[in-house]
Amino acid sequence: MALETAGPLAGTDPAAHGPGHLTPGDRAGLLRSMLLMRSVEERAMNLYRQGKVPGSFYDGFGQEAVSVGAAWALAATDRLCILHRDLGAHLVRGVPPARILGQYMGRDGGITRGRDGNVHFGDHTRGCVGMVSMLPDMMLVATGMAMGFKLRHQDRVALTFFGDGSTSRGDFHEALNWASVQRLPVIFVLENNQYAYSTPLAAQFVVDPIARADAYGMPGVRVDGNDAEEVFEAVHAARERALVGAGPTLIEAVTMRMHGHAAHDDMKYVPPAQLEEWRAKDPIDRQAARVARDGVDVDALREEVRALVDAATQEALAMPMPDPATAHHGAFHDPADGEVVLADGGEAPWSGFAAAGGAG
Amino acid sequence: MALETAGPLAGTDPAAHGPGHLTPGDRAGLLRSMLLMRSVEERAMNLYRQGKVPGSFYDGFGQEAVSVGAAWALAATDRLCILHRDLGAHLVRGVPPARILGQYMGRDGGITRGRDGNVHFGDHTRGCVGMVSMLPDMMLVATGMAMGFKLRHQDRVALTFFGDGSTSRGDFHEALNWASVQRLPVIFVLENNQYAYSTPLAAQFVVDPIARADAYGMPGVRVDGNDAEEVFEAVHAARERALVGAGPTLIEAVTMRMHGHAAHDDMKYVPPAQLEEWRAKDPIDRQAARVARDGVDVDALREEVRALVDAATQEALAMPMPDPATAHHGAFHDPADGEVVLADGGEAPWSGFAAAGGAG
Amino acid sequence: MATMTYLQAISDGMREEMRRDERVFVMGEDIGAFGGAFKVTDGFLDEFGADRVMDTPLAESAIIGTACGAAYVGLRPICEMQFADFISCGFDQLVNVAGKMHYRQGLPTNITVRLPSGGGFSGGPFHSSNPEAWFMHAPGLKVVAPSTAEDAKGLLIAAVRDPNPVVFMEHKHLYRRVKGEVPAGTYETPLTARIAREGSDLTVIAYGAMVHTALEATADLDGASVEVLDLRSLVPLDEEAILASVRRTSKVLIVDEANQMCAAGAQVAAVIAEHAFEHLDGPVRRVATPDVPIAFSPPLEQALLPGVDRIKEAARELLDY
Amino acid sequence: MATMTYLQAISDGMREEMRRDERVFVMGEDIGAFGGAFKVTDGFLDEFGADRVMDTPLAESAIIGTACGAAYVGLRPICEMQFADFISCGFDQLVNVAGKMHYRQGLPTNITVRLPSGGGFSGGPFHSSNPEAWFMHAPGLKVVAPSTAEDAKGLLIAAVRDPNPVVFMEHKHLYRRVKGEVPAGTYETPLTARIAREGSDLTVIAYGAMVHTALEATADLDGASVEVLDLRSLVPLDEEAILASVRRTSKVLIVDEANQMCAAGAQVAAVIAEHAFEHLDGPVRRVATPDVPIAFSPPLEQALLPGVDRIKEAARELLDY
Ligand SMILES: Cc1ncc(C[n+]2csc(CCOP(=O)(O)OP(=O)(O)O)c2C)c(N)n1
Ligand SMILES: Cc1ncc(C[n+]2csc(CCOP(=O)(O)OP(=O)(O)O)c2C)c(N)n1
Ligand SMILES: [Mg+2]
Ligand SMILES: [Mg+2]
Repeated sequence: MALETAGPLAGTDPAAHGPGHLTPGDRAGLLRSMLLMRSVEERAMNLYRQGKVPGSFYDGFGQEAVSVGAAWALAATDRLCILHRDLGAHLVRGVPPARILGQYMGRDGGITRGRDGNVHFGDHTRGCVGMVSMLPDMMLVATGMAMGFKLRHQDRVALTFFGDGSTSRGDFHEALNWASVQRLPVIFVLENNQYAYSTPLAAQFVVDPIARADAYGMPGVRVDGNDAEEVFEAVHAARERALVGAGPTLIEAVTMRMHGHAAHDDMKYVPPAQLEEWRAKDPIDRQAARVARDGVDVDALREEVRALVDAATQEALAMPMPDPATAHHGAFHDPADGEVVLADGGEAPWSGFAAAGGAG
Repeated sequence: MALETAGPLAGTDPAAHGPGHLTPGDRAGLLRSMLLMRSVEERAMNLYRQGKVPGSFYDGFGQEAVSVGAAWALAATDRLCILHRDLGAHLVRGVPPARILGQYMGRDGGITRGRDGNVHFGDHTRGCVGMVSMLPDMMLVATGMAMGFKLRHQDRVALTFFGDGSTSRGDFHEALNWASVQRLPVIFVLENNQYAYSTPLAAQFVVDPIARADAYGMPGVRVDGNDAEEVFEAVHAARERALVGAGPTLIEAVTMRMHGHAAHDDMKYVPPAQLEEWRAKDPIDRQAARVARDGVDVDALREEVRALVDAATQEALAMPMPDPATAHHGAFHDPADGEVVLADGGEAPWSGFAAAGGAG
Repeated sequence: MATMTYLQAISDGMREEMRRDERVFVMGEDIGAFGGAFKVTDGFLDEFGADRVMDTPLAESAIIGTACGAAYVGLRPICEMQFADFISCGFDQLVNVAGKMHYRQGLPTNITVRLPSGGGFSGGPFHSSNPEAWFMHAPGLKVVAPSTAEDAKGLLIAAVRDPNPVVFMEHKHLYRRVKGEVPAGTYETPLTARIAREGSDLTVIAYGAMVHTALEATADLDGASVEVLDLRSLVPLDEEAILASVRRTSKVLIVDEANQMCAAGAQVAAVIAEHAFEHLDGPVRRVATPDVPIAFSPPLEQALLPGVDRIKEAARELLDY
Repeated sequence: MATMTYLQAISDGMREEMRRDERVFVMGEDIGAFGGAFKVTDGFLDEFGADRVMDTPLAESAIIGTACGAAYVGLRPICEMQFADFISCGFDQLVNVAGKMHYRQGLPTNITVRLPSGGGFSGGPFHSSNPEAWFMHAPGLKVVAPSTAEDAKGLLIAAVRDPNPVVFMEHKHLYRRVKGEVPAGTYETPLTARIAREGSDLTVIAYGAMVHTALEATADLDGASVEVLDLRSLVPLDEEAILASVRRTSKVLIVDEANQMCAAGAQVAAVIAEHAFEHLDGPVRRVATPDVPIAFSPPLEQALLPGVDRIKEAARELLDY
């Protein structure tokens, strides 16, 4: 099975590939979001080790380019289901780091107010549905959102992520097939990080799942998942395609899960050489080199992010725990509280949207 | 979407295609089983109209070549999950028509003794697992049987049928993927009869599902589902392949459901021209012409089958209804009744097995 | 008020609500041109078009999952399962996505899932089941089960308007057997119990098809005055109405068509045993289906489903207690 | 007899039975080289090889469905769900294929499905659930739920040897907290209840982790003599043992960790209210988890799960009744 990416892998010169939609400001923005993701997750891991994060802790170390690059290509009116390696997408949408750290710690100020844990959240005021654990259930939810857009003739897309392991489950198939039969404006980002928990790719499939795109009658695009700009360009193109009614796209972002499945996992099953190989392809280093060449002071950016996360940590630590007396409330929505559906409040920082007033 | 079969469609000369495994005796046997299937189902439909078959009634009129041709290629030691259009496979395995008619009528002498209805049965003494309604659940059961064979290093295959509509469900994907990852000796026969209840193919898929075989890393073979010999040859080849450890095969038998989904369905949604077109391709007529050229008296064969079904009908009508006092028994197996697993009692009438002593 | 069947009332409820609210649409297998396996959406395609009367692929998980997605962007899907039994294939999306989203994320899932349920006509083990208790045991799902045409329409509309996921149990055996006066226009039936017949000697608690069986069985029971309580809604469960009736009559028989273990009836019995113990003047009796699949053959099926005779016998035993 | 944890006892049961019977094999996600999410199959790959310790794709429907197929050709698969919660994705195969095959076709489905269940360590809404009642309400499935190391091993072996599909509820919170003497070799624990502590003033009925909570809560309750009945098996449910205990004590408190509606505890309460009414000297009380998902944050989770305090309070109320 060929695991090298099929697409033209550029070096560090962004002009060498893609239609060049990104301004230097965007490039720095991508880097900033990736730095923020890594920094928030590192901080959360520390808090976990200090016993302040209950349960388990999952991160996306080494995969930052996927969620950041993909979310960067979406408008505020688009909708997302963000998965457990994809904190960057939440950050791009503008979820405050303090609320994320509060979430990990089960605080009342966390996004789910302690109801759910770790990255099982979605900020519905920013157009995001919180993931459920069952993988890849959210593929169908995203497909359904796209169905809603089509039904209402809206110029919007839905996007979701899922892993290589998740491709084995029936919902993967039902989602791709349904989206293609109905030609829905949905973008499926398969995040191939080489493992599903301890399970290597060869136990999940014989042929790389990108080959299935053809069989569903949709484009399949394989990109370097450690290159935020390449991910951005693929999602951008898929979005344009979706908006003209040409239907869904399957994008495979090839990357590597550089940490264990969760905090407790020592990854003994990963050959050290594989980790070494991927360490050299760190997505943040790659983007930092580009941005530095654009004349941006990357160290200052790192410093800014660190300060921001320091402050967020303090803020999160000051949040109270939720009130146990409320534990049994909230299974149902009370109509008296008004209608709640996903709202457009999410940020869409890409300069293309800024310029066009947010509508892409 | 191309619906004409991709394989080389021969005329009525069997020698013109396939490796010619079939003797004149086999050819007549195929015809006889198809006649028997049609005759039993016609009789059951009459009994249904007379109010003697409770519930609903499903048949496989026009699709006889698929189940008969496929089952013909299997050894007694092989295992099957037979679906609702595939009565012929039960007949090839040797299930007595009287017990089938008794089954339809909910009699104590039916295969399930009135516990289940219509074609939801399997004769486990003949190597068959009775289907469940949920489609296509049996694809996973057949895959699991093949897993058992592989685990025990047995030279056996499992085979199951499923429809075009059933390809949309998650279990279709889980079965094909699992079978290919584990290289299991299983044969999947997709019976494309143009409709799933009232739903045409275009609502189920954009690209014909045979194209998915590649993406799972297994051969995909499209055959004329109205030609029993072509079906036989494809299954025979898939079986040989499975026995040497080369894994699963997906076979698509293209055919047409000539009756309604069930007895109550008037098929208004089927264009008359489509029915006309397929009527001309009747699988029994085609096989009868071949067999007649082999010098067999087809009219006598028809007569024999009719007499057999007459007798079976009388036998079935004489069967008592099940005893209501037993209705709440049997959810569990009592170990005192001994171990029950699928047994080898099924007939394997193909001359190749007869010659080789049943081991293929 | 027009007289219509239970089935027509469900259609009518959907049709009226679709006319009133463009966010409402129906989706399911064979519901468009064919009008659904039971013809509940007959004529809908012509009136509302293929966008709002959506023939889906054969994929129950996708039906529930995409409906959830559509709800999150402001639509109000009504999903039809061809038979209630097939919800097993969409079970995960229903209990984990729809059921848990609001508690976890404050995001309601406004979907209605119609489940044509129940036995009585040789549907066999896969076309006869009454799976409501599974959903009662899944937090975050409401479950309703009308027994009359009027309530079928009113509960359907209430389900569609409810911001939460509602499992709508429609009993196939009532489709064409039960008729009644049905108000025109749109109205909501409250998710509370209804006294189907007042009485003072014994309370029979039932829902769905069993309300009719209970009424028939106790219509003339040696002159006894038997109250029949029609639950109508299982989640929320109208504990107040249950306890009030038991307090009045002191004796209670619970009838449900589902397999007996952990059924709705078990929950009702437990509520009574805990909260009306002092008012009970006899054991809490139950009549339900034994714990086996629903058999196909008529004599077997009839032996399994609760019928008039079994109810009469249990009611008499209680009255004599 | 060796002392081992509940977790080691489950491993030991599987290992011994796999040594004894070559038809037995284990399958699940990450159970091979990794030894399973909870390390229950640690070392199995080395001892039994990849054929019999099968790392599967991430596909629960396939795990259950292929296990059924393997059983029909004479094998005895033990399936591990990574967490009990994920059985929702294999629900259809379990209830419709495994559960109904024998009744319909006379063909038993000899599979064991291990479900690591239960809360108490911030697993959140998808890693804490106790879904046993769904399977009690699905005909044809047996359900067992050991509370001690000895029973964990014995019930595991009994499940594997039972020709029917058995859902094996293993409570994650007991894995390493509970230790006990475990006989060597293979033995079967019967699918009947066990008196965990004898008593005469009150019966507390529980299973799984709640047996320990119940024992702790009633160890010293103002000198009252409290019997604790450990159900061990939910299907079959040992009604005789339940009724016998209630007849002795006249008062009963049922504790289960699952959401309360239609839970195992509801069934137990219904059985008592129907068959022991004359022996009751007080309401049938229940302590269970409210009908919401299990929250992640510790103070919320602790408020939801039945704890020592709630049990004590309910027990005292009954004793004072
Ligand atoms: C349906 C389901 N089964 C099992 C699990 C347990 N589980 C959590 S993450 C995981 C591996 C997922 O692998 P992949 O899809 O590749 O995503 P990754 O974690 O690598 O990003 C598993 C098995 C789950 N979450 N959902
Ligand atoms: C999971 C599931 N959903 C719905 C049904 C109801 N149903 C019975 S047959 C059928 C159509 C099946 O179509 P196809 O797979 O093409 O088989 P065919 O009947 O055409 O042979 C449907 C929708 C079912 N049996 N199983
Ligand atoms: Mg992965
Ligand atoms: Mg078909």
